[in-house]
Amino acid sequence: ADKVVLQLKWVTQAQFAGYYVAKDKGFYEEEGLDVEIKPGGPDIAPPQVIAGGGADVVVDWMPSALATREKGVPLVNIAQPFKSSGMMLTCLKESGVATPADFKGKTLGVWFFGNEYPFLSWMSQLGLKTDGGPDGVTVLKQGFNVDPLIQKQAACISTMTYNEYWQVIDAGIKPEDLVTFKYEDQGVATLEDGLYVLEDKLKDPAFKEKMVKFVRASMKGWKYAEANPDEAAGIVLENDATGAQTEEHQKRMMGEIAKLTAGSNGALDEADYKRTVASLMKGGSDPVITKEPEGAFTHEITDAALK
Amino acid sequence: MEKPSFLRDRIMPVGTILLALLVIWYIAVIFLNAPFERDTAARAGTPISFSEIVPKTMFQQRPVLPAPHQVVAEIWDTTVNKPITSKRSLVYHAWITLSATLLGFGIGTLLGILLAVGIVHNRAMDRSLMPWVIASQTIPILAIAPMIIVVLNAVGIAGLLPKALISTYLSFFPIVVGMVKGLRSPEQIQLDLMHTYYASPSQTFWKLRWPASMPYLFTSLKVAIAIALVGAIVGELPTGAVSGLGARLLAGSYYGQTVQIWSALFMAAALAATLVIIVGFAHTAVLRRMGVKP
Amino acid sequence: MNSALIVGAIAFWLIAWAINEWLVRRKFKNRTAARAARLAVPLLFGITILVLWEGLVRGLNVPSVLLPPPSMIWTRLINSLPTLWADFQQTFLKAVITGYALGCGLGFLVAIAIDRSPFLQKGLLPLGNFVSALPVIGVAPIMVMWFGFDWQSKVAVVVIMTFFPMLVNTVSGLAATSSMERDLMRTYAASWFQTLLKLRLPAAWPFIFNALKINSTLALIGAIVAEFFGTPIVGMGFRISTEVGRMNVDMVWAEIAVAAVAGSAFYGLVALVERAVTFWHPSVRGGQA
Amino acid sequence: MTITPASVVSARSLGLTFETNDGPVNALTGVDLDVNKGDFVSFIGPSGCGKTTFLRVIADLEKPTSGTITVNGTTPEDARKNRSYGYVFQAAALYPWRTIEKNIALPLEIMGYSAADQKARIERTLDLVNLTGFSKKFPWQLSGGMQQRASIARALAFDADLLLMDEPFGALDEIVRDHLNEQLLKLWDRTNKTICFVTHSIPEAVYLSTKIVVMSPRPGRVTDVIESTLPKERPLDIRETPEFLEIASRVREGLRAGHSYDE
Amino acid sequence: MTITPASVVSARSLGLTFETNDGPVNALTGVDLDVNKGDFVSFIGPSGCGKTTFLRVIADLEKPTSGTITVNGTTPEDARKNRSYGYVFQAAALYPWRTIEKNIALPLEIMGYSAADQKARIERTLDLVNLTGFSKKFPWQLSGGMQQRASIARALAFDADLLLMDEPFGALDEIVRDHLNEQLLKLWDRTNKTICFVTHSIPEAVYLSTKIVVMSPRPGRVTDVIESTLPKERPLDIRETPEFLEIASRVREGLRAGHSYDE
Ligand SMILES: Nc1ncnc2c1ncn2[C@@H]1O[C@H](COP(=O)(O)OP(=O)(O)OP(=O)(O)O)[C@@H](O)[C@H]1O
Ligand SMILES: Nc1ncnc2c1ncn2[C@@H]1O[C@H](COP(=O)(O)OP(=O)(O)OP(=O)(O)O)[C@@H](O)[C@H]1O
Ligand SMILES: [Mg+2]
Ligand SMILES: [Mg+2]
Repeated sequence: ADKVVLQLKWVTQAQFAGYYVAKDKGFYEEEGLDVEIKPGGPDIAPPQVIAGGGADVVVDWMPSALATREKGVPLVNIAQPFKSSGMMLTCLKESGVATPADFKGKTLGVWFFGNEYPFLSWMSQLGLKTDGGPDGVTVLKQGFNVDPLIQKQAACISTMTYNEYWQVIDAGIKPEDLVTFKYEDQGVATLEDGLYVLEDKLKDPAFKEKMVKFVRASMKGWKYAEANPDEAAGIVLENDATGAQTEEHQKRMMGEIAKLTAGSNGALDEADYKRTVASLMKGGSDPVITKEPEGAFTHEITDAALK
Repeated sequence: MEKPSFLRDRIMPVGTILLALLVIWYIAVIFLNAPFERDTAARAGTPISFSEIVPKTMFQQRPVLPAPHQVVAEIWDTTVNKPITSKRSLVYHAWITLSATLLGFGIGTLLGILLAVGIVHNRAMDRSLMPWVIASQTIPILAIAPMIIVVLNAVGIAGLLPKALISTYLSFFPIVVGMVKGLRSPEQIQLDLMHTYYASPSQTFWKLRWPASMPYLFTSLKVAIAIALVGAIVGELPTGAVSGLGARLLAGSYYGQTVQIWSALFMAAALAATLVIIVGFAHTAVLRRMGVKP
Repeated sequence: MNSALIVGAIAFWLIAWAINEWLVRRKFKNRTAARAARLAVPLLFGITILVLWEGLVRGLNVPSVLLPPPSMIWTRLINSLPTLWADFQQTFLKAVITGYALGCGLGFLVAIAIDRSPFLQKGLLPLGNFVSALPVIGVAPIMVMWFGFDWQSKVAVVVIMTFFPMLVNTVSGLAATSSMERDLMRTYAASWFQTLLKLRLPAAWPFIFNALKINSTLALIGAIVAEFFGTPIVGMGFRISTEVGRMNVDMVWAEIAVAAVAGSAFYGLVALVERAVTFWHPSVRGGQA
Repeated sequence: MTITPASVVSARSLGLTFETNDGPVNALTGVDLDVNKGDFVSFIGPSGCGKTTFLRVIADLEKPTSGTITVNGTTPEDARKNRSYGYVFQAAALYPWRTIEKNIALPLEIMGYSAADQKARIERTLDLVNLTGFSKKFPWQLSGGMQQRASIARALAFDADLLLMDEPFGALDEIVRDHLNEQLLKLWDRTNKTICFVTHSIPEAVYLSTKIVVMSPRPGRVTDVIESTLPKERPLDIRETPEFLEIASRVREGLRAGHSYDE
Repeated sequence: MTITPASVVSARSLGLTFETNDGPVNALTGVDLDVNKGDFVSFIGPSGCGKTTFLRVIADLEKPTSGTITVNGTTPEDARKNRSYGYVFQAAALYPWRTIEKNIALPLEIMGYSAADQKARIERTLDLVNLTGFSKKFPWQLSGGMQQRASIARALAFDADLLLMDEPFGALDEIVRDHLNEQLLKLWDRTNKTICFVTHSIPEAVYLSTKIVVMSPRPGRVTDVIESTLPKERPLDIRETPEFLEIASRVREGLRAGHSYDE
């Protein structure tokens, strides 16, 4: 079988259910592929891994992938299983935030490590500085959890619809005590979880062939996961080596994830791409990318895979 | 002279201190966890009295500080109640971390001693290497660990070794510092004696410098093994954090499971204490063999 | 691949090594010449590493998101001085220095307390071992929870990291006196405190300085790693973890360079004080090898 | 077994056995001895016979395993805590991180002498042992004999009524030794100290002492106690008088008798 | 200034100055001396006059700052590398982590003697210094004199043609000392070794030596070299002969002349 190494963006969880399902259900095997799934973590940058030859294909967010491309590692999007963004800002009502206009002077928790771009471009749209001055907002680098909100160290924190939001709820805060702003609704959403490979490798027909099979099987996995969320959550749980995930949480996450992947057959929607690029190029004082990227995506793979 | 008694000399003091710590801990639990209960009550609009808060602080789902009995229950549950091969067993994760720790510590000790020997015996190394060994330690390992792992992966090394190397990176330094001092600690007259015999550097090393450095070596080993454990845990982050105590800590922190964090922390601390105590026993045994006046 | 660059770098390395060997073997009549040679040796060694690095990275076409060449790092460093300075202030001046002082101080005081009371020695020392390896990853989030996300929580992490080396070394050092030296104090019926001050502390200095040296670099590592877990958006650790994600690896290395220089200077300072305080110790007095 | 009030050291069937890795070593057995106030007692005996051990028992640095001993009428421990003696060790035991003057200042600092007093005492005792000019040197910069003299100076710097001296003049040449012998006698005469003095030199023992204790080894015990009949005033040339020579030969006899060489 | 082939140590206007924190110390100045093969040379002089320093220069433990010195016709360094001497330090310098027999075995191990040979030599030298039975003890379990004897045994255990002994018998009582003096003379006679011997005892120096070097301090220099007229065969009672006493008084004169006490 052909060996394919996939580097995930984060730890094993339902966010990546499609790949685990494809592997577990033998979809990859059917295509003659032997896929190794490497979980990510807070200190793993998928672009670095792929540049160093540690993976054939990676899951990454588009802002980070485009930034990497500009830095000389030519990543190419070959498929986009996630149609919409799950990122949002969740605020405590009691902190006095009701609309984006109330952000001024507040402390906001943000994920960095390449995930801050959508936030920064939103803030620059709002005309808010992020340097902690009185006219702007104070930004705090959020850890991997929702403590800053619960400890009231921040008025709002970044959450994903499928994960952190529910942790806030689990911590005993009622949905009606919260105000949420989805990036999707604010028009600053960027594309999340896409599949990326190195451009020069795509010149190799054998590799291309391999990717076609891979994408086809993965999408099959995704669609299966959407249809059978509970089973998919169970498969993810099986593959979690930390033994720290709970069934309840993964099932719920799978349900939310299914909403995000629902609109996609795997092919990248060029409108979404354009919107992402536009919001990244605005990026305020420190734009993520300085010039329109070229060749940052290809439909060749999905076209072949979805035939 | 009274005969030493195990109960009086060991259990009693440790027990007393432990008890004191427990009391402090419980008090801290009440005060750190109370604000959350108050907030919940305030949001619900029901006033709550202090005496109602206290029992609640003991059993929170996501306490700021879990109560000791919660941690004990969790540890008990994840060690005794789970088969040790299970991914949910803390023993399984502890073993993963321990194996990386021991490998890293072993390599680190060897490397540290070799470097110290080089530095003590070769002036060029002393002058040129030491500043860079120091500089190497100021490089935050987490920053370059991913690169190391990626590079190692590219040449086909994966699994235990990359983690062990990170723990090596942290643990060799205390050994170098301690051993450079220890190997230089023989008195002038002891060195002169070797000089009169025209002893070769290796003879001087084995018969004088090495035995003279023992107190320094063992002190360094204690520090190094503790740091090696920290290194192994830290090293689990960039290696994918799939298993091991570090992965448990991270997952616990990621999902806000304070009780799980604390039980992993306790496991790590207990592991470290055990390792340090073992090194301590080795130290005493070696000293006794070296005829040190009791 | 550019083999000329690689060969050139390796040749440079070999030549520099030879010069170094020659320099340390030479005896200088002139004092300033001798001092210059002392300085030249590590400097040359460092330059060699940099040249080798530059040559290999460029020669082997290593992507700059993996390892940028030193020249690129230097340019970045020069262009980002204000950011670097702000980060340095936050991490080094606030977190590291405070945490180092508190951690070393605490380790020292506990060691003294343990020494003073046999009860504590039996009760506290085994528990002290427990603190020895509280991993940053586990502790940092808890400290952020307790002390807030600003530098105070980093101080707490640094305290925890530096405490144990100091404790162990001080305890060992206090035991490092010879029986005759202790007997002398007994004949004076010196109090515990007097014996500590006049005999056991001086004899312990070499050990204590070992801990101070180890901690000088450990504190920096601790503070930087702690900043991976929730910080305000300034600080060396914050910058490193963020810029890695942004693939600005040159900035990461610029930050690392600052850390290395600051850490080495810190270490050097401790080593200098050590030479002054333990001038009598054979390791400082220096015997022939 | 009444202890006269003037008895400074009084040992009754004192024994001390060291436990070592290869069996017990009998360092002292059945030692009975009284040292009275103002006595100058020399201990002489072959190497390893327990002289140092006995001094260490008096100084409460070693606990006897049998018998009793009182110092100044109390236990050795209380005597030590009263700072009633000064001890010169067989090896110099100077602290390497202190200069010579600081080493001499050590007991003075501990016993709380004023700075001015310290200075005066350091100067006086340095002069006594002829080390003026070396006050700022570190121990490793001195010759063996100079280190020994520094350690004598350290014990003389403060006012202890009882001096325990373990071969203080062993590493000194005849002339310095004579000089220091004289000085010590003068000091003893002037201050009425009690002195316990270990030496290997028979003439030195006879010249200095009011009482000479001859010991013999394995197990260490007292074989002879010789009361000196020499006058208190002792010029150096007393060493040529027949009386002196007679005592010396008696000591030599005792020493030879207890000795293990059979030649 | 031709060096006769039999010259073992030959110093010409040798000088050594130590640099210390408070100024230079002149340990040796203008020392001219020849020691011939088979000589037994004693060095005597007040404490701090540079005896140890001179021995250390011969042993290549200290580099002279002026003048020249040859040992066995070569530089001290080459002589050391040929393992041509054994050195007994003023302090015992035993390694605390080795038992007595292991301490004596140290040079034998380094010089590669066979295990059986080591054992035989350890036994023989332990017997020579009367320490049989203490072979398994650690240094701190021995008395001062025993430690010194162990260090003598260590230097005698291997066959060096030149023995450098720095006050080897300082901490020993008269009788052991007499015994060891005799043994040393026998050894010297039998093996035709050359011996440089530092002592503070005038009788010892006269009894043992073929040549007595009297030194004086500040700066350390040789003030007198006395060739002994005593026969090679020396029973202990030779010390009562007028010839012996005459030499002894000449040494005492020389010593007193160079001394700094003006009494
Ligand atoms: N700490 C110890 N442990 C075991 N044995 C010891 C110890 N100290 C002394 N001894 C033994 O006790 C005996 C007496 O020793 P001590 O030091 O009193 O002799 P000494 O009379 O002072 O001899 P010297 O004149 O050589 O100094 C010796 O046989 C020695 O080996
Ligand atoms: N390492 C050193 N640094 C500085 N000065 C030193 C050093 N070693 C010796 N001296 C000085 O050199 C002089 C001669 O010392 P040396 O040890 O040779 O004397 P010595 O004749 O052996 O005396 P003693 O009989 O007391 O042993 C002394 O004044 C001493 O202070
Ligand atoms: Mg003794
Ligand atoms: Mg000397």
